[in-house]
Amino acid sequence: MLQAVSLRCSRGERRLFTDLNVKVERGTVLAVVGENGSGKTSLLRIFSSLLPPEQGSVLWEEQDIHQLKELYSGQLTYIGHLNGIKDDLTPLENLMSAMSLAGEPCSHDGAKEALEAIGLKRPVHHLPSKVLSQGQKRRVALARLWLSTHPLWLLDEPFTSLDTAATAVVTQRLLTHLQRGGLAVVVTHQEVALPAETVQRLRLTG
Amino acid sequence: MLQAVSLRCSRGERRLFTDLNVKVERGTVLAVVGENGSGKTSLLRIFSSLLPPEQGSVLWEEQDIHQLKELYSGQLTYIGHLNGIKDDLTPLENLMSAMSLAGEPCSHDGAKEALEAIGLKRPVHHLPSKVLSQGQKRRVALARLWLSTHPLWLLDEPFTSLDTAATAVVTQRLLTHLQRGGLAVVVTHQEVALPAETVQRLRLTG
Amino acid sequence: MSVNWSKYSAPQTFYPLAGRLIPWFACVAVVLMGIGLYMGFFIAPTDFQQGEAYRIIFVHVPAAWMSMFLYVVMAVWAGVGMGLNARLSFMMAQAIAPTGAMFTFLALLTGAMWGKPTWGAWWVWDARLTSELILLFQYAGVMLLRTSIDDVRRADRASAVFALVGVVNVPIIYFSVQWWNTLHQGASVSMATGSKMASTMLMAMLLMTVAFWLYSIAVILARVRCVMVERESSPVWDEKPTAVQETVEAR
Amino acid sequence: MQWGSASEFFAMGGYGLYVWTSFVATALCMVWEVLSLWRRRVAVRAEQRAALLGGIDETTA
Amino acid sequence: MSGSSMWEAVSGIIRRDLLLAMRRRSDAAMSVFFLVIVASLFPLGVGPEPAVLRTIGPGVLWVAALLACLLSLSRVFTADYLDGVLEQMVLIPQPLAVLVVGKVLAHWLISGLPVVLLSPLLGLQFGLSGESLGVLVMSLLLGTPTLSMIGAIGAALVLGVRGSGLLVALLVLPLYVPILIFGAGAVTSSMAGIGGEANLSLLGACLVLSLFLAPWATAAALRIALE
Amino acid sequence: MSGSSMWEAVSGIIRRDLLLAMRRRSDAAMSVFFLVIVASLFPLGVGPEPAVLRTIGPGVLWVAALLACLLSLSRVFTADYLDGVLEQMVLIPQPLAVLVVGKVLAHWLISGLPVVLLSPLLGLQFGLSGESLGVLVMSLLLGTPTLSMIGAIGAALVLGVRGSGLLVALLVLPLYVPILIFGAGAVTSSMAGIGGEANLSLLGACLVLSLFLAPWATAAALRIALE
Ligand code: HEM
Ligand SMILES: Nc1ncnc2c1ncn2[C@@H]1O[C@H](COP(=O)(O)OP(=O)(O)OP(=O)(O)O)[C@@H](O)[C@H]1O
Ligand SMILES: Nc1ncnc2c1ncn2[C@@H]1O[C@H](COP(=O)(O)OP(=O)(O)OP(=O)(O)O)[C@@H](O)[C@H]1O
Ligand SMILES: [Mg+2]
Ligand SMILES: [Mg+2]
Repeated sequence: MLQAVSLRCSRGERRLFTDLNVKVERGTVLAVVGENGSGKTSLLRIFSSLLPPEQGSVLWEEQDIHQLKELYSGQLTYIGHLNGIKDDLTPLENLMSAMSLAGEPCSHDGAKEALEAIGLKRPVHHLPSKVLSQGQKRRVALARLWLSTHPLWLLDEPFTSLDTAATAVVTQRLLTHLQRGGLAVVVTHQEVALPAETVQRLRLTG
Repeated sequence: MLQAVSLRCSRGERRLFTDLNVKVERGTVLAVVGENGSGKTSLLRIFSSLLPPEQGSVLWEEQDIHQLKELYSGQLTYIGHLNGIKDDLTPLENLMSAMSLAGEPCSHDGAKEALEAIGLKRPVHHLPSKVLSQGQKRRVALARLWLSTHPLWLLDEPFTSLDTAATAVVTQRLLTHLQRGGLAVVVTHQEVALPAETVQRLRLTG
Repeated sequence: MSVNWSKYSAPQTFYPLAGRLIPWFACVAVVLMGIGLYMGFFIAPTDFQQGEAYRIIFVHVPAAWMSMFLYVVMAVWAGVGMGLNARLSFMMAQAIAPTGAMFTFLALLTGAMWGKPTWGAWWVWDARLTSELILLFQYAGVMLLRTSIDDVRRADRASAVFALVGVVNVPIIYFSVQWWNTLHQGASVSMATGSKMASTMLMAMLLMTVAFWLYSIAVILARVRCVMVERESSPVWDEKPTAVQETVEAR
Repeated sequence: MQWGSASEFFAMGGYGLYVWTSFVATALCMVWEVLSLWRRRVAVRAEQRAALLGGIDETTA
Repeated sequence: MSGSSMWEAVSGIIRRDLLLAMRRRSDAAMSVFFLVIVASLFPLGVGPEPAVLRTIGPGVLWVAALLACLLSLSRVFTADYLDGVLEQMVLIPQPLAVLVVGKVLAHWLISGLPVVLLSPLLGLQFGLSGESLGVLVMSLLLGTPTLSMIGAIGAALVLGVRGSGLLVALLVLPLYVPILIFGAGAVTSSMAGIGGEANLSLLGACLVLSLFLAPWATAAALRIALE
Repeated sequence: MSGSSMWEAVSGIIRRDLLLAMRRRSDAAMSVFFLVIVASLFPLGVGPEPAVLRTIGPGVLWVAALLACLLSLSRVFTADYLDGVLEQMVLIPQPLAVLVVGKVLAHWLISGLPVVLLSPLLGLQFGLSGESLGVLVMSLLLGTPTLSMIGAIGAALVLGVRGSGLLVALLVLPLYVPILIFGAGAVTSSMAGIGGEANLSLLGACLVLSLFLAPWATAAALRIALE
């Protein structure tokens, strides 16, 4: 269970939110919505421990994440605005090295399956990532979700530049994750096509 | 009028399209759709003259754009995947210098109005662009459309990371442009909310 | 009689033509090399100053000349490629670079071998020597730039631009001996003044030069054939042409 | 003919090391270049066969 | 595409780059700083003998200026390439070569000129005489723009290329060699009392040549990089 | 967070960076090339006198190695920062300092080690004797990892802070100076027949110190950059 306790966040001179309380149970997803610049990404980065909150704290299974440190990192998968893939490596290499760094090494075949699951065909697996199209790069980043066993997913606009087919596939994967007892925080401008009882919406009004 | 005559494009060893013919009249928009990696961006770059086609040619008012050279550049406004804004400059400075380079210098007030039209409030005008959120950056790039007098717009996924309000505003601006006799090529995964008679769809099946 | 050059520059004709020419160039090169070596070792007299060490000249000078000559030829092909957008020209430029680099390396190595007995040092920072080293870097630059770029078309054109820009250095290398007082020998063969060398020495040196030249042609043609095939072949996965099924639904 | 014996020939008036290094290095480089081209050609033709592309016709062996 | 609008575009580029430099004032100071550092590291590495230092002074200063130029130059186009500004620049209704001149000029104003202005001070540290200092400044004034021009070609060629950092050095330094020889040669020969005019006029010739040729090569390289 | 999984993460980083270097096969060659070119520029600027060259040889080689390290290192984190890999690295369930060690080690293997291996050849060109060559190699072997470690701090600081250019130089170079002095000093004193042991052991001490302190500083700087 992920819990935010009276979070406050300011960037520069702008106060983005104060006294934000929210609780995400296992099996549910928190959809963070709001205008551009309202602080959605900032909130997600606070959840990921990349950004320390100005006030308040984030609890994971009742414990402060800043005490858990690496233990908490071992529980989450974060996919941000940036894809975090190396232009010179192939999708396969990118995926495998990302997984092995995250402490969840995967086999060659496993990685191939994940890439295919998200709709990247075989020939593309062996191109350097820099020649891929924008959507293909995003898919490489998202392929990690098929291999991740971490319970907490933090996704920042995962559907950006994906076509409709890929969007559906990712949503489906998200659903499976929830059904297995995982939880997720998703920032998005689109509607997430998940059953209403699993989605909790948080609107930021920066 | 923009016309593509039997265009062919290959990237690396992949043939993206052959013998592509399409004609865009003034007052209409060509919506290019297709899966990720099907060659939409490549087509747009061919239209912009950044990428020379492998075969075939692009005609602007019946003349080959590779003969027109700078004359053609003077007719178009291209907004790609990348925003083309400098992280260290403020939105205002970015917009003004982009316009003056494009040969359409604008006044300080004009730039401010454009930024406000796309929903960037005054305080944001004077922040360095690197602290802006993803959607705000995209808005800065798109603000050029409010100042552009060029007839041809080439937009690559303009709505990426915009919220719904901004999407509506940009669509409205596009409509005004068409009504004034402009034309546009827009790459997008979303539906464009324009009157059906002004939209021509081109689906690439790479 | 007019020759239809464009016919021979078409890859389909050039490929078999090159294949037929290679053995001839190779054979003549071997024969001339044999004669040159025989003259160099058994007929040319001992040098009264340097003793037998001077015999290095029979590889050193041809290698040094070829190193500069090939660079210019490479740049010319690159220029033609840029001007006419001819793929064959780019392939020729690509094929020349390794051989040119090899001769540059050999000129440096044999020069060092010659320098130790005559100057007492493997290396001195003399203008000629340094500029030859620079030439090696230019070859390396052309080749590294090409291997660093994945897209063939882009690699062709980028390395062509660099090769062309680098040509300005070749005259500098050639005239460096005059601009800077140096240890290295100035030109001893020139059209105007004739030669200061024994005629058998000169003869052997020239024979070796022609032999190196023919060798280069043979090797370069062989390499360009490989390059042509490597570029033409496309992997099996893209066998069926992905014709665009274009649905223009104007409503 | 200026060499009394084979050993005299190889000694090169005391400069044998330098002279022969130069010549042998040159020969080695050339041989290596030819061999590597040969290998490349073999690889290329194998690939050509495998791909079964009729684009370029082989006329000379 | 009148001359005046061309000038407007070029001055627009120069103005924007100067503005950016003002924003990152310390980045602009970098090349001067680099020069000072290299020039002071040398006495540390070589030892404090005045005679030796005087001999190597012109060479060290020239090499330092050359490296300073190289380092700052390799970033000129990279930033624009990554944030998409270069794409926009290529699509400006002006010949690209002209814009390249603007870009390089701005770069020289930011990082070349300060180096030229600072050089006499460093020359003093190496014990150069008054006249030699004058020749040093002149040679740098003629030489550094040439270095920027040539460097721009390399910077454009390596855009988006793997391992571009050092590749650009490999590509450009061979072309820098003549400039270095003439530049350091001018100072050395004026120290030897021969006067550096011959070398200075060679430097001038190089500058003119590079002004005419380099922008085209750079423009071609930029177009290739964006394909 | 067992030791073995820590080792796995570190070796994962090293492997990935080596793989990247293999992709840019030219990259490893490049720092070597840079060394060669800079070392060749000096004789061109300074003139071909063998005696002068022998005197400045150790200094030139050390400054060149220092620059090669600084330049290639300053980009180590930048690429990761821009493409978002750094974000991911910070979120790995391992202490960040350990990962930094892996990152720096990989960098040293790719660009430091080749420089060390090549240095004797360049030393020969500057006319160093056999024994001095040995000391040169030893000093570089001890010195270049230290340079990498220190440089990493600077590289990490460049990422976050505005106008960090100057800060890096100010921070890193004072720390580089002792290394340079000990390194070049070792060679010079062995050339003078004094033997370079004292300087070499100082270099060793610097290495140990930097191995213990630099990773923490670098990790802190990285976290700040990502906030
Ligand atoms: C690494 C060292 C050396 C390099 C890089 C080098 C480079 C060159 C080059 C580029 C040329 C052809 C340019 C021309 O013909 O003017 C050449 C020619 C020549 N080199 Fe060297 N050289 C080296 C050492 C030596 C040494 C040690 C000697 C003899 C003492 C020597 C004797 C000659 C001679 C006689 C020619 C022919 C000049 C002529 O007839 O035009 N070289 N060398
Ligand atoms: N130094 C600063 N001074 C003032 N405002 C700042 C500063 N740094 C960041 N901001 C503001 O903080 C906000 C950051 O928001 P964030 O990136 O979290 O937005 P977001 O909700 O993810 O938006 P988007 O939908 O566009 O991605 C922006 O409005 C930005 O303008
Ligand atoms: N060197 C190369 N080798 C093979 N394929 C390549 C190469 N360069 C590009 N491609 C392919 O060309 C296509 C480029 O497509 P493009 O960027 O135009 O796609 P797009 O339709 O804009 O996709 P998206 O919706 O994801 O933005 C991709 O499928 C990419 O994999
Ligand atoms: Mg955001
Ligand atoms: Mg696209």
